[in-house]
Amino acid sequence: MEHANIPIAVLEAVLVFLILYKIFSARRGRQLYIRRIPGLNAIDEAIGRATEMGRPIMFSPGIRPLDLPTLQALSILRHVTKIAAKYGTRVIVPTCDSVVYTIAEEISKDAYNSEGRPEQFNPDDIRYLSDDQFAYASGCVGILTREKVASSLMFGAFFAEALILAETGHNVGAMQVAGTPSTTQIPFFITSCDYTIIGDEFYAASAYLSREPTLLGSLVGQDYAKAVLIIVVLLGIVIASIPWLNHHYPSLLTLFSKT
Amino acid sequence: MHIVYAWLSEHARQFVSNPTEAFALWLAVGATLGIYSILYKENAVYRLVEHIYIGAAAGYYSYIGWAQTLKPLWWDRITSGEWPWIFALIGGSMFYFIYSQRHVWISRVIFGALLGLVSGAAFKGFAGLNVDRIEASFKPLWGVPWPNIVSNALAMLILLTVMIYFFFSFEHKTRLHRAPANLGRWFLMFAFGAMFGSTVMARMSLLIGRVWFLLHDWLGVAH
Amino acid sequence: MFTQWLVKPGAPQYLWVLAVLGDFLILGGALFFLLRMVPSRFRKTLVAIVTFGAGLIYSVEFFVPVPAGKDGNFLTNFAQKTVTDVVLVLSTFALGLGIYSLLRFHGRNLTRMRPGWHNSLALYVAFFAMLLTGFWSMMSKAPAAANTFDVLFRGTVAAPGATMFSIIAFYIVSAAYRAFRIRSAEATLMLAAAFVVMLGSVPIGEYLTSGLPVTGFWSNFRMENVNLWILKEPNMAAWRGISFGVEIGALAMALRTWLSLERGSFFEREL
Amino acid sequence: MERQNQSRGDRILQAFESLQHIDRRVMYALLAIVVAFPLIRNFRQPLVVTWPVQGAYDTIEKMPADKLAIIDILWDSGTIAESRPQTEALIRHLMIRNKKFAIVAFMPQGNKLAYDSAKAIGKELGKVYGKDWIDWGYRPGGAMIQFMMGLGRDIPGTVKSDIEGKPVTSYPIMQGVKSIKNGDVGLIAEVTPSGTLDYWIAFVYGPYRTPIIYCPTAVMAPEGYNPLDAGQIKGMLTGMKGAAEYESLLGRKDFATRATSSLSTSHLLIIVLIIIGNIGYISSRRRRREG
Repeated sequence: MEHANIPIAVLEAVLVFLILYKIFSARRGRQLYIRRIPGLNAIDEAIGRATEMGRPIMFSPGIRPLDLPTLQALSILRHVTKIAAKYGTRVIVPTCDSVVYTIAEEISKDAYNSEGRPEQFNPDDIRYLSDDQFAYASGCVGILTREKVASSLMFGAFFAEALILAETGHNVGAMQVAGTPSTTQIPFFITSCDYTIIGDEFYAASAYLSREPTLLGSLVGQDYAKAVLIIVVLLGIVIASIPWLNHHYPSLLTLFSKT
Repeated sequence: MHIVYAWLSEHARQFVSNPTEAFALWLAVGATLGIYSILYKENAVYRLVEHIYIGAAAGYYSYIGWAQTLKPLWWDRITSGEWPWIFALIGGSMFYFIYSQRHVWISRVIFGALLGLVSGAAFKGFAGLNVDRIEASFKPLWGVPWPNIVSNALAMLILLTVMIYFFFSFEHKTRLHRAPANLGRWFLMFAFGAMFGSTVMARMSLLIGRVWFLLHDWLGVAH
Repeated sequence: MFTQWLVKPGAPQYLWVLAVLGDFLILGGALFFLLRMVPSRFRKTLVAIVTFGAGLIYSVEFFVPVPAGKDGNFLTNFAQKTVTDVVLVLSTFALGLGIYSLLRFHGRNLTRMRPGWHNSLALYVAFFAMLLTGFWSMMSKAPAAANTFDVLFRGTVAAPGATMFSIIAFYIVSAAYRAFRIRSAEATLMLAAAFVVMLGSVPIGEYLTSGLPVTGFWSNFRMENVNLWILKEPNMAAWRGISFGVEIGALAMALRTWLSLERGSFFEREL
Repeated sequence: MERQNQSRGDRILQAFESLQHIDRRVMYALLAIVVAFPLIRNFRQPLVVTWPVQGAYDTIEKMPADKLAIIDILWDSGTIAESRPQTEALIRHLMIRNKKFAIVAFMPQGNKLAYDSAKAIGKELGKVYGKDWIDWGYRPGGAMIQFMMGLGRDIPGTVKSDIEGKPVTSYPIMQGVKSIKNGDVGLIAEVTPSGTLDYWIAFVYGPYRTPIIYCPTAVMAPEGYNPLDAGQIKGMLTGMKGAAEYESLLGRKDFATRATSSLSTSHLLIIVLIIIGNIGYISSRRRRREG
């Protein structure tokens, strides 16, 4: 798909319209309901556990450079460091990308500043480990085992290294919460973590944690957008099931991919 | 005893005949065993190998960054007269304002540009990823042999219930609401189990490769 | 400017270095001066404009139709070649930030002789060894240079990397043993699927049902076919269901970022 | 008497219960053993040749001896355990049947590894480089599509020189080889861990109907079933297992056969451990209920 054709442009326009419409109506003050996402409530529990035990938290923002999943991970990081800073609990953030590292450092510094404890911010807690996937994993294993981490939070895009992080965390007895848009890694988080945030619950996290109207509105808009996709799929199934239709108009089934 | 002696003398012979290869072999063996030692417990050898690995990877990426990106894409262009590429250096230097207390916002400009590019590409990304998936979901429920109908109907049911599970903005209050979402969750778990099972083979293949390296290249017991 | 007027292609490298530095200082300095004049209340707007403008490049390129008989529209070449290269170059320049942080962290370990300082020393040695042999192998045509680089790469990057990757095999065993219990309906379903797929993907599983015919109705129940059906039908459908949601989440996130509507993370900070 | 029985049953349950807390190090050691053992000592395991592998074998059998096969190498040391045995099995088969082939690689490391493999097998079977086989060398991956399309129209003009830097037209094997369009290529085999099969289908199978054999790693295999169903590829070797089945067709027991035994044993280990864990879990639940 090099360029949009008309059906794709129309579909995306509808999705974009729904999301933006809901964002702006939420900003005007409409109350919105969001269902409970247990894994996200567990984040606070994980911070509390680390505080009680007086041991640090490890937060891994995934191994992608700065892109959408990483940005979302950094939003969650902000939430985590703010609470942790309040209780004086260390959050160690190993990163896999220079740019992500700098933003993580800024977020962390900010969180301590806004809690009025700038002196407690330790720049050594935000670490750039490596751009190499498995060098990063080996470094995280080192942190998990040596720093006696009480809670391990993994949010962002992960690949094969997901299980290395999660099993090591389990072996050192850390409480673990993970969330990722990388569907292939979810089974491994489920088997090794206490709570796993599945699929687009990951993108719902910042709305859920911050209760910011813009984000809540966006989340509701996403629901509408998903409903549109469901309708499209159902229509397609109907068309495919009518032999006469797809015999005479076969292009109906390849409307979107036609160039 | 005899076997160990023969093995040692074989390796000693290799060190004499081809020192570079022999050194490379022992370096790789050391790294392999050092990493595996974490399986028993965290220890000094693992720590050492971990640090060497991270250091070497950083050095390697720095070199590759110059040799494969900056030199061909940037330096060679400037030196062949495409002077506007100088602005790439200026843009790149803006990242470093992150270390300045007063001018940290300048780094925001370049972050903003990168984020803009990432988000602008999302429209294309969405289409590229989803068009085929949407059309692959158009599976007929009529006019095909019955096993296919069963299979297609199941696929449709799974797709719908899974998507319903991910609706956030309505309460799963009544049983009528809850049932599809719960069903969707069950299907999800089944799929996750299948994903887990199908990954095992790939990971085992990697392990076999490493074990073969130790047994064949180093110990010489497997042929 | 210098690079354009004073130094011509083919000039010695050191002249080029000087010219690039000079240009960098003059143009960069001028830009810095201009940016400093931006009053703080306009800074956010400026960042928003830059973000939006950058986002236009790829989105316009995608939506503007391609003229008949051409490979792309007016933006295609610029967006797919130039911009892609610029982003690559920019992020490589940013690599320095990470390397600096890594070396600073371990430098502090070293100078303060914190416990484990010798590991930090090893990291430094490995870093410079890899970096310098890399450049050596680039500059020199001697086979020794390429050999040294190759040996170091295999021993200190490739071997630990492959080993770290393969360690997942061990973790997959312990994770499966611990998690796949018939605790609940959900856990049991997960177990059952994993069980069948694992059995169906190895020769022993295939052997179990090798008595069934290769074609016809009963062939569907051969282990490898059951396995394939699970992966292709129910698994694929569930996977699509998740990915539609994820992709819409990403689209919404992109939209908020592009239009500077995003909240949280580092977007709310005063500039 | 009854009480004694009860306590005995209790003790058994207790023993079973401990099965749900096996130390992970024990499991790791078991895995290392079950993986290493078949590699050292070959043991027989039932191996069923699946139809995609049989299809690949038959395609090579049927290839006319005057045509050239192309083996496309897209792997490097990262997937050597899966990709090399596949490559070697194909090379061996082609050499045994006196069929000519050319290696072309889009990965520098893979190029050297495949070249070494072919040289070793060729030495064993008495095959001559340049007469029975040739290595066209490494091409950057970015130029892959152009290269494929070039092969379609003009092979010597596209390939130009081989791995040793000599013009390909100077070798006897290349005499009379003009282009895929001309029908000089009887087979294309792609060995790869990545999803590049579509290019061959789009640019070579589509216009010229040259048979394709696909050799993916185990993870990538599901991608191959659609084109296999559609007849766009004639056969498929899935990871190590596919290579092992191929070896059995060739009547050999090389690395892949042993490695596949390791695959079986490691999968069985996981299955057994899951069962044991559940036995422990069930007995603890029973004991709790009885208690």
